[in-house]
Amino acid sequence: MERELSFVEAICEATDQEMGRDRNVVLFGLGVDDPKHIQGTTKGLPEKYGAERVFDTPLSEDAMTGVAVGMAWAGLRPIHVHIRMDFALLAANQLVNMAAKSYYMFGGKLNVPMVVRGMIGKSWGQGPQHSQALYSMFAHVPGLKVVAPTTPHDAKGCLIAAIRDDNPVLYVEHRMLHFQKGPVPEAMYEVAPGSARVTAEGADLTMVGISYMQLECLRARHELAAVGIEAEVIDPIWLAPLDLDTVVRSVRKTRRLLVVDNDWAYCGVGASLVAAVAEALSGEVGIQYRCLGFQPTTCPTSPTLEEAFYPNPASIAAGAHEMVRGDSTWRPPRRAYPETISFRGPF
Amino acid sequence: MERELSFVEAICEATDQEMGRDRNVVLFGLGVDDPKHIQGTTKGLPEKYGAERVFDTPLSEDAMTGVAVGMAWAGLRPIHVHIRMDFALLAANQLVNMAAKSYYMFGGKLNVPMVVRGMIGKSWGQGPQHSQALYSMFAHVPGLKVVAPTTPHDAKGCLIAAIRDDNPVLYVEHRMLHFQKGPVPEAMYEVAPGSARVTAEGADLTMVGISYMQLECLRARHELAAVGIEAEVIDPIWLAPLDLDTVVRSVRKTRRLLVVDNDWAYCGVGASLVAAVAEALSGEVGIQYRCLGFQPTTCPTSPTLEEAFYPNPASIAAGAHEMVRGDSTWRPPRRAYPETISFRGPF
Amino acid sequence: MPPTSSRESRGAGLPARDPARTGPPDPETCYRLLLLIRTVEEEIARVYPSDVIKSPVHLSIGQEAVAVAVCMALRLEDVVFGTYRGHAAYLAKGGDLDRMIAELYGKNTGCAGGKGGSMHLVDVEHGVMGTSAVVATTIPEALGMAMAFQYRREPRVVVSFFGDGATEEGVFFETLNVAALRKAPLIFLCENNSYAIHTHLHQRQAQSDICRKAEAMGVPAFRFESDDVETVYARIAGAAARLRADPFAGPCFFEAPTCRWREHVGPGEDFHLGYRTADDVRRCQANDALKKAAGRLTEIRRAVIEREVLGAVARAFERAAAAPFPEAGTLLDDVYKEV
Amino acid sequence: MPPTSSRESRGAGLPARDPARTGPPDPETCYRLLLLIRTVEEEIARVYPSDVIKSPVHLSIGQEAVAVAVCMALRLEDVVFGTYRGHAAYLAKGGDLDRMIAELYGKNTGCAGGKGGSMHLVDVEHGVMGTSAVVATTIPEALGMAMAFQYRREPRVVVSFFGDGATEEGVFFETLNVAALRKAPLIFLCENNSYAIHTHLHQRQAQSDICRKAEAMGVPAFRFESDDVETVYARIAGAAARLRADPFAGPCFFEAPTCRWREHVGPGEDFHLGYRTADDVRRCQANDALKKAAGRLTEIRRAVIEREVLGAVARAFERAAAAPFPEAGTLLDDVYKEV
Ligand SMILES: Cc1ncc(C[n+]2csc(CCOP(=O)(O)OP(=O)(O)O)c2C)c(N)n1
Ligand SMILES: Cc1ncc(C[n+]2csc(CCOP(=O)(O)OP(=O)(O)O)c2C)c(N)n1
Ligand SMILES: [Mg+2]
Ligand SMILES: [Mg+2]
Repeated sequence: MERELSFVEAICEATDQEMGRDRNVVLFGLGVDDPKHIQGTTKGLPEKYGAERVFDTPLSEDAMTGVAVGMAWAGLRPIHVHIRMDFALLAANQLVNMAAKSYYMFGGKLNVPMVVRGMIGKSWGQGPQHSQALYSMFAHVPGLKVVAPTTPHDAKGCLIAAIRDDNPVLYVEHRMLHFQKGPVPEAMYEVAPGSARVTAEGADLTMVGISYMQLECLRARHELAAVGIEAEVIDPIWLAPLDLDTVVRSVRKTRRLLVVDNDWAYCGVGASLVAAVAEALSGEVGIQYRCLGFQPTTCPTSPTLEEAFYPNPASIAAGAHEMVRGDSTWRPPRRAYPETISFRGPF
Repeated sequence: MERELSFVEAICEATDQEMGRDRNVVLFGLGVDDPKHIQGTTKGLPEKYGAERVFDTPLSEDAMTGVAVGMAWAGLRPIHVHIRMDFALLAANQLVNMAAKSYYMFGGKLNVPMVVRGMIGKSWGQGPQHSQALYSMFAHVPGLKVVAPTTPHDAKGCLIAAIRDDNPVLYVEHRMLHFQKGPVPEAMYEVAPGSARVTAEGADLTMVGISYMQLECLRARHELAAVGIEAEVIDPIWLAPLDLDTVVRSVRKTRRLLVVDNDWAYCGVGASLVAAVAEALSGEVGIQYRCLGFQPTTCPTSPTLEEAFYPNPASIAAGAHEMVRGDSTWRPPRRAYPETISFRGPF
Repeated sequence: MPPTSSRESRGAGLPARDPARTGPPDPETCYRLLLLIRTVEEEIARVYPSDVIKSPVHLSIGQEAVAVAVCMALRLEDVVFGTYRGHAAYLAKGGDLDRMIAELYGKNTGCAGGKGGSMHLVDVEHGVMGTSAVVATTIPEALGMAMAFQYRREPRVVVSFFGDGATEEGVFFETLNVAALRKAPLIFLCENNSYAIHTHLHQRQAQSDICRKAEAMGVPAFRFESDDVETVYARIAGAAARLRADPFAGPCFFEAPTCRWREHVGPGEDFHLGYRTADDVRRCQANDALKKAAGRLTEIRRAVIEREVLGAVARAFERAAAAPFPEAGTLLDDVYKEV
Repeated sequence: MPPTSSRESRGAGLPARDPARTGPPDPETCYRLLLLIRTVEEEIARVYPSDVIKSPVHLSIGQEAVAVAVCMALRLEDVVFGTYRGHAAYLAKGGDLDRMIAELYGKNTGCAGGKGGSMHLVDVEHGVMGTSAVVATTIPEALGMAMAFQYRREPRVVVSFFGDGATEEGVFFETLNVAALRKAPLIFLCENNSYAIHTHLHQRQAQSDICRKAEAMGVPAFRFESDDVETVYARIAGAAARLRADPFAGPCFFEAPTCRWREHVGPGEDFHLGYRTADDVRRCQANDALKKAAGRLTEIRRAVIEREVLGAVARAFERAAAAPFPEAGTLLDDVYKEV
């Protein structure tokens, strides 16, 4: 029997193991040593590694990001935690102008082995400023890497890979994924860039689900299977650099690509994926493309609006159905999913 | 005979006319009242409108962006100038979390009529932190509008439209376009969203050139014409919201789309354009897509590297040629273009 | 500005009394407002477990006095900027009760049409500007509005409320400097409850005299010893009068000690977390401004006000519960303002 | 920290003398460094119009003394962080001359392989960390490195150089607070030349005593009356010794007055712009540290040093001119560090 951990426990274990292995790994951010220990992802670490290695910070995201860069230049491997991705905007200058560029602009002299953990909020009225994904903005910038694991297995493997990476990595956690449980090996292992995963096979269309949308795509796949459509589902895992080949291979087979992004589509990872596949398969006959993402608006707080804001298994399945069968009226039955049921605020 | 102005003069005139028309328009930013008056774009304005309406600021981009939002809530129409787009990163939190969202998150109660002028540097070793375009990062965010005029005519019309817009607008100026001259009507006029322009007609492929790449595409078109290829060139002008129809119409005709972005391609406006057209023309037979942009790295300072970093008329023409003729070896003759010759640092 | 010691310059430029407005605050209004806020928030806490409010709430139970004292010294046309912990300032400034509760319920009768929730309250007609969930983000907005009033020579005062945690963010310092440079008609008001979430001020600020920081930026500062309504009211009324009289009088900074009785976010208490004790809070509760205000009224007047307030609150919750949710079809309304 | 007046606490915690290192700075080294920097920058200015340097240059002609005095008090293993106006700190700390000039020429023998240019100098072996073009951006990096040294108990000191303009950016305040909280072995060094581009400090800062701001953040601060090399050297040597002795001794802040003789960016003078007069600068020139340092040496020693420096500079420019440009094919090297 494989051991099961939650996504949260997987993050905590990866951090613990890496801190145990490498004294250069330090962990800080608002609330990391707090009684709520960042949803449990830092549980036990302050006690185990002490206040020099695990520490809370003032409300100073900009400076603390520069601090992480400076530590990384000195050979440490800092992990900087933002309980909301939205706050990373305060650090945009340091991330984009310093962290992303330093290895290149200093001619390979100063690299930046740092990890920025950013959490995407959803549900329970997280609202405009506590729900953003923003990873597309950072994936845009050469020099930064971006990873968005979707299973506890990858949560651990990607975090270990990110910590060991000699470059700045934005590690994207979706709060709704925090609840997931799954098999996680006890040993240390890396899930490195270049490892997009086919999470379900199928011949009728390719669905790429990013971050939490991976889960929603797998659910949509069930609905589609019920009406005889076989969707292939791919989890890109790393968003920068992107493993394009796995997707191109699949689309060459299925002739249909539906990317479901967990971010706004415009100038997003999802749209870039569509563009890159369209370019790679340029001139091929009759391939269908579609990209879903957040609706092009600020995330509203009210539940009725919030529900309409996000792609969901039903809207994904309907979109896929239309691509395969040309029928835009079909909808799967309504269902509620466990984490949306069990999840209660405030957070 | 139509009157000619430079791009810089067109910006200055638009600002002057709008300030003359509407007492709510105020102008600030580092150096706006400086003896170099932001390349001339603010020349004469401090004297004419006084220090309450035209003022320099401390080095505090974050706060000054919030100040602009607050002024806009109060009914003023601030213009905030960044001599480098790169510095807008310091204002990312205010732009994305406040300016973009306030109209929506306050239920339509507080709109934000403000303009942020950001300049893209190029050439003369602007280097890593003085050459970024970054408009794709902001175009990603619903609630912000983004415009990147390429002619003196549009520089004036778009700035007037941006100032009169009731929403936050990022007005993108490319430093190499500052040198261009062209016909500019004296009267006030708006070049509003939805007005992508076909700048040259052709049947063989569609080239969309964004910001300075519009100029480079027109040059590439000459090279292509010399070998019998007729490129249609489109200037999208507004990047958010984007006028997709004009592009789709053209690609439906030419069956080939080459977008040349003045930004990194990944998660950029250019890639999104390709994706949107591929989606709109889904399933149509044999359309070719391609997106060029900055090379996926930090902009280097050394001239030999800098030259390789940007798409240029030769590389654009070569790319287009390959799409039309399938021949990837052809290159147009080498030429130097006026603004790269006449331009000398430092800036 | 001549260099003066931190102590000496405290309060410099702030007249102690404004002849027009420094009488004691009207005890009935004061009690009504304190009671209103307390009742509303206790009702929020009561209904919260039933999930009718599907959004994070940051209660200011225990912190009402500062908002009430400050807002009583303001006029309708004056403006306040608050934070995600903004219920008290919203109500004290006269924000519409029904629309606030409807907003928390996510209903389309809410002050932001349900799009904002508890953290993004707004009531422009009553001078409550939109509140924000990202700490310190409305501080420069407040300055922008003050500069607009100054520019138009409108005798209106802006108050920027924020917590002690906000005074660690860079934008706080940037804004103070610009406010002082532009001599903007702005009152900075730091509600110092000693904590940012669960971390004490002393663990976050090496030099934790916040007034000293304000003064170093060129903004005269004054620290209240307590959140006593009369004292706070008198000072703020004086400062507001000064700013109304001269739009170039320049900003001032006040720090008021206060105490959050409940958990950082959510309806409960949080003594089990161990970062502070129940006794810490009990000491504050002994000085409850609401109780003191009640003591200043006759039993009869108190009963009248209580009936009135309780009725209004009950009605607001009922109306909010009964109101419709926004239609999904309105999702894309108000992304942009177009004519 | 007990509240003390701004004046009283200035310099608190900073011993005036370090027995080991506060002797007068070696006059030959001092002259050599000052002359080297001056000569290099004058040569840059001379060749600039010929376009061999295709990149913005921010000269520190006139400002050399502070960098020299500070860096003479440092050891090889100590580290400095500078700005786009970073030639002086780079050379004073011992950064490689040939690689610096090659960098300005955009050659692949440059310290950043031509990828950085004048604004992004780096020489890790000599403790010159990468400089940055965005004002104030290396201030927190300096703190991060100091925290790393502290964590590893390495007796190394970090100096963060920045201009007066940088002290307006929010990150400056955030960094000072965290440095003080963490008691990091870090020296903040503000080179106050009174201007940010063409705007005077007094137009930018309402309260323009920068030391007072540092102290308000909890960092003891000291303002030098002049950029006199011996005074600056002695103080910095003392502070550095203290930080080496105890990695938890805590940061300190110094402000040194200085004067930029040339235009903000580029090789020329800028009196025609009208924001300051030639007389303003001439007054500074009368106190030129280079001249004073020359006066401390015999004519013979001076001549030897001059020959040496001029030769080294000439060779550096020749080598830079002769070196190859990077191949276009290396454009995508070093975007990521991969094993
Ligand atoms: C920029 C930013 N960083 C972090 C957070 C997370 N956060 C929410 S409230 C809070 C504490 C703020 O404390 P304070 O300003 O004292 O206000 P209080 O909650 O005590 O009223 C923090 C850190 C945030 N919302 N915004
Ligand atoms: C964040 C940021 N804003 C604006 C600029 C434009 N800029 C370049 S140098 C400079 C002045 C900085 O003054 P100071 O810190 O005193 O340094 P000095 O140039 O006097 O050495 C400004 C405003 C910039 N580079 N970075
Ligand atoms: Mg607090
Ligand atoms: Mg300066």
